[in-house]
Amino acid sequence: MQSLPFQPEQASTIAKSVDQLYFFLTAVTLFFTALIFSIIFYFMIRYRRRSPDERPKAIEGSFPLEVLWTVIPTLIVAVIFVWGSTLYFRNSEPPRGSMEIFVTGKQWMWKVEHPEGQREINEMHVPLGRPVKLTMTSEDVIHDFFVPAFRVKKDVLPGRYTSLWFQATKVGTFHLFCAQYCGAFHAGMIGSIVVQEPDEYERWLAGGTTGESMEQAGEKVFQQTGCPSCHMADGTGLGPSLLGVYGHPVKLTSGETVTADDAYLRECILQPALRRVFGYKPLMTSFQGQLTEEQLNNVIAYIRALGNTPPPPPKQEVKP
Amino acid sequence: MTDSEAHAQDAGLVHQFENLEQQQEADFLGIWVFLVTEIMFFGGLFASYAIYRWLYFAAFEAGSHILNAEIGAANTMVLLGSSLTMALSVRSAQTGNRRALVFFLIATMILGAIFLGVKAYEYDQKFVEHVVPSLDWAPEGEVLARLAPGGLGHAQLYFFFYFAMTGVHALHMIIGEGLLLWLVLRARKDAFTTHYFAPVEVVGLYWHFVDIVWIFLFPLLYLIGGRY
Amino acid sequence: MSTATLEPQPRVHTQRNYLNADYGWKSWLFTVDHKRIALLYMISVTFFFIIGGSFAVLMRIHLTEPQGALVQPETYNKLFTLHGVVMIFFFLIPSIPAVLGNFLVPLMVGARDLAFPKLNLLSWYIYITGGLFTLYSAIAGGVDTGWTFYTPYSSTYSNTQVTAVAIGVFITGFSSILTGLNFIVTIHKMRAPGLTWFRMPLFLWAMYATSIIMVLGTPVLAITLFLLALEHLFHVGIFSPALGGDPLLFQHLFWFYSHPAVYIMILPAMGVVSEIIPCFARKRIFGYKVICFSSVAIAVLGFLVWGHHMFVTGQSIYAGLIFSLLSFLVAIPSAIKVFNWTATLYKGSISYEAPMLYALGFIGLFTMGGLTGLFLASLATDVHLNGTYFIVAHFHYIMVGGAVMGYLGGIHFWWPKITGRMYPNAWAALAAAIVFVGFNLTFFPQFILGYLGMPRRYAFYPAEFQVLNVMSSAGATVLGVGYLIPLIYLMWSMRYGPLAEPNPWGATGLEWTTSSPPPTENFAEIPVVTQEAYAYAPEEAAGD
Amino acid sequence: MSQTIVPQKTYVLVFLGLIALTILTTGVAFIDLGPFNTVAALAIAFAKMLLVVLFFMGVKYSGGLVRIVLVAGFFWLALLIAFTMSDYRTRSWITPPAAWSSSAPPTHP
Repeated sequence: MQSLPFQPEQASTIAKSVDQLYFFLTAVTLFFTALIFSIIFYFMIRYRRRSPDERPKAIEGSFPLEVLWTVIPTLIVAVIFVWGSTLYFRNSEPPRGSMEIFVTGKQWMWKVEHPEGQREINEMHVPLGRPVKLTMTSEDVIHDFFVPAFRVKKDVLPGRYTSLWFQATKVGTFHLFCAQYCGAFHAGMIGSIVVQEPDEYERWLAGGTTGESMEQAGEKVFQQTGCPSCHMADGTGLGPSLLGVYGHPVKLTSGETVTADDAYLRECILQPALRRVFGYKPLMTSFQGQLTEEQLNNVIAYIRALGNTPPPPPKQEVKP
Repeated sequence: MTDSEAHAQDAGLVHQFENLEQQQEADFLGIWVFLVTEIMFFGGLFASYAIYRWLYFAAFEAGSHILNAEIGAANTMVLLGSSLTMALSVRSAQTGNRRALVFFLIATMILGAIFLGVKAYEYDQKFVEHVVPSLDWAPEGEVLARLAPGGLGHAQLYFFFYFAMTGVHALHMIIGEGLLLWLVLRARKDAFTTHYFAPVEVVGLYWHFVDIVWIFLFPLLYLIGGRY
Repeated sequence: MSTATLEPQPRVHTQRNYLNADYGWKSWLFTVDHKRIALLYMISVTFFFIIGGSFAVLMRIHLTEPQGALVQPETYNKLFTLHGVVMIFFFLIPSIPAVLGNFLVPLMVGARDLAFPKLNLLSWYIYITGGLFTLYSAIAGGVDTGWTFYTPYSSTYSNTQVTAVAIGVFITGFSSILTGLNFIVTIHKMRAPGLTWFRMPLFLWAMYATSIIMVLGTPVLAITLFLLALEHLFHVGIFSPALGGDPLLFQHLFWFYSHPAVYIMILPAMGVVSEIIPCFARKRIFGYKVICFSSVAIAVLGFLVWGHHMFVTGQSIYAGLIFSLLSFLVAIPSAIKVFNWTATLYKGSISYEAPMLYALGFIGLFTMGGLTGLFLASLATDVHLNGTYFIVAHFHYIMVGGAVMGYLGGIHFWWPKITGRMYPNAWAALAAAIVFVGFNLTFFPQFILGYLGMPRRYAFYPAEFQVLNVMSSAGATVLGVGYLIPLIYLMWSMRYGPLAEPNPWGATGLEWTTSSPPPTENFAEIPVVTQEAYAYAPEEAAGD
Repeated sequence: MSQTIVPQKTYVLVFLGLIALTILTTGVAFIDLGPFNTVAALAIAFAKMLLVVLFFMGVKYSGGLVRIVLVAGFFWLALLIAFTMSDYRTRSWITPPAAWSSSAPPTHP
């Protein structure tokens, strides 16, 4: 569908399908508006008052007509609901193997971090044709990562991770806006998404590296904060070993199991008492306020890297 | 104006009602609709409380163990007593027994005052234990040991709820005391008859409502989880 | 009714009525007469409309240039916040219920006054106190959190007058609670003999449904703003992420009231239109009972849909699914109403005085507004459109296209009854046309801006959006002129307008059976109702 | 407006019932029933509320309209709690059921 004058660029895999629904809705709106306007104009002319003492006959109403204009809107609305929800659910989960980028919103700037170590402000380089998953958090108020050309948007909340994904289908530079009011320079918290050919992206990635990757930075923070004193590699420490943990199910004291994803790891670091690992005493204190968002992201990246080394033999049960 | 002469002889009847019965029915419906707004007003607090209690149960349980359940139970009984005396004062207004009306109204005020006194003592206790959010939040020693596992931040949330909910409830109690005082003054001036006692009934319903809020507040704040 | 000649006739109503029953400021500031309280509300609501409107004009001038033409970004943030707060809490919510509702509910019900007249006056004083707090906050530096007060910006990061505005809106909430309470008790307990529920005018049904929302929703806003003010003052609260609090909980509690609040704003306008269309088509409303039930259905369903404001905030996608489905269902009663109004015109005898023009304009614009709501109820498109100018256009179509047109229609319809004076119909028709054109020119471009992705609440924007913004600003000036004209000729008509008969439009309804303006006690004798509502047809009119 | 005059004995009996229930709820709290502690506490509180509403507030003797108003109040509070809780309870179900997962291959044009 060639781009109409009043249509934002379609630069992501979902853009076209969102626009199809948008045009169906526009068609429904224009149809019913035109229908109502024309009926009213016709009645206004046809039944204008001819003489002052004209007395039209009373019409109570008509049940079949009422049923008609209740059922038809309900059907139309049902179609839109199913269409919109299916589209939304299909795209709510990033496909497996998506590239991971960390985004931190801070009052009036976007800080972007690539796993390989690239750090950018208000700019994000992404390769063409590969799904990209953004894991986002905010250091202060609620922001919102909005790329009109990709038809994606997600609020960025302080205190937790939110994520969105897209897959660029067009090379170029696209607007990035903050779409949740966040203070004085909310309007200035904009940037651009630079979509490059895969090889060009690799060159950019290699060239502009600023030293250590997130994983290495994460390891440094892990050591400095003294995590290994409890989380020993062989699992004999007071805390569970972190080898082979990321992405795998973890048994909790409450009996449930939860997959150790970014959100769970972040929660363990900031609010350890919430969902404690089975078999360990509640000794870990909270690191709330001691690690910046950036250090937190790096530590989690480091734990993720530990995820693919095999875990030590399980520890014998210790009664909490 | 034929209507207005008919109005004159019914004391307390206002002009926009046809008869006293319609007016009392309107007053009765009016207070009940007002109590529904109060249900929704406290409802916002109870809804937030329910969510955070589900999210951070350990911290809420630890926080609730800091409170003294025995004082809470005793205080609840005091408030139930004030509800009894309030109901009896409405009944004595119905039966036109002015002396009993004044007696029971004053009894209700005294019991209410006792409740507020105990509440003030409990608040003071919180300052002693340094668990007052933002004003004096520095739990230490045995209290800290008990709160720490659940997360200090969440414990502060619990105590914020404790002060917000019991504070708004106490505010409603104070307004209730003021209304009761106004009733006592009017009762002594013989303003109520067996036909016209709507104000007593309206304040009674308001007082019972504030008691019901406490009936839910006490177990939800004081008795979380097993206190073994 | 031929257009009245314009030369002033200095005649004055001689017989006793609520206006000439008493004079002096005490007779106004201590009145318990619902009609005088309605006029107090009309003056104060118009005052706030002018303030809110001037903020809007400043914003539109500022947005004519991409980098902002008039003010600093911080000031722009304060402008849109106060425009939102003043327009919503001090004009849209009170306008029809407190002005037209207060004046007409006792008259339509056939009573001498509302159930609790003193409470009604207290409600006005509470409204004024809340207004003073908000004006104080505007003068003492303004507030820049947006009318939605989202935490943690409002509770922790904004150092503007958040507490003052929170207290102001907290207090004003009780004014609409008391109005709602008054209407519910009056409609239940004080109906005239013979006036059964299904003989009541639809305006009363709309007031009843609106009062249900006011009574059940406003207290939750009160407690939310109370908690916000606490958190702003003590830097500790249940919404602060530092303690593990969830900023989304504030949004849940805020929208639990604020979405039903948009039905508080639109239901009364629907009630007004349901009165005007049958009168000027001189025909019974089509599907009376269906419209009654759809009013109540909107009031009830309105409480189940607030999650559609939070589709992109990280709310659970399953809760989003439920809220999306329910948001679609709440659109059905509104659609039914539009079809019923249109069907009322069928085989009618339509005349085109000003109230009818406003009512027809309402139907057209409300249809546009309602249908664009479907874009925002469906999950996939809301992701793209949330937080953009599409949202701004949608709710202005409902609020300005719907509620304000409904309010102006109501004012023009009952003006003879309220003031006992007629107004120049030619000027009124011209004003209605200007408002209609100016409105569309202002807000239609914003739909396109929203689709292109221009976020809302931006003090400066990328240059490619300038053309549409300039169009919108041009429309805003036309709309501003359109609103000034009624102010002038209505004020003129208060003194020089030709005297109005008790029933200038030949409408049905108990308020038209008493004199214009009505006596203080409304009716000499409490009327007895024997006919159905809107009995315009010959055989019914003959009163067999 | 409840015309019927309730005998004093009934009021005192209701009061004693309330006291007993208060003692019961405090006592039950000292037994560790796990999740049922909350259920028991709420059930007892609801029973106490019913006693106060029916007898002290006279809803037992007054008309249907008052009962509808009261039930509507609690129903709306339940709406607020239920819908808000539905968000918090289902927030952790991030991965949609298999049927919904993105069937389209990631690189479709």
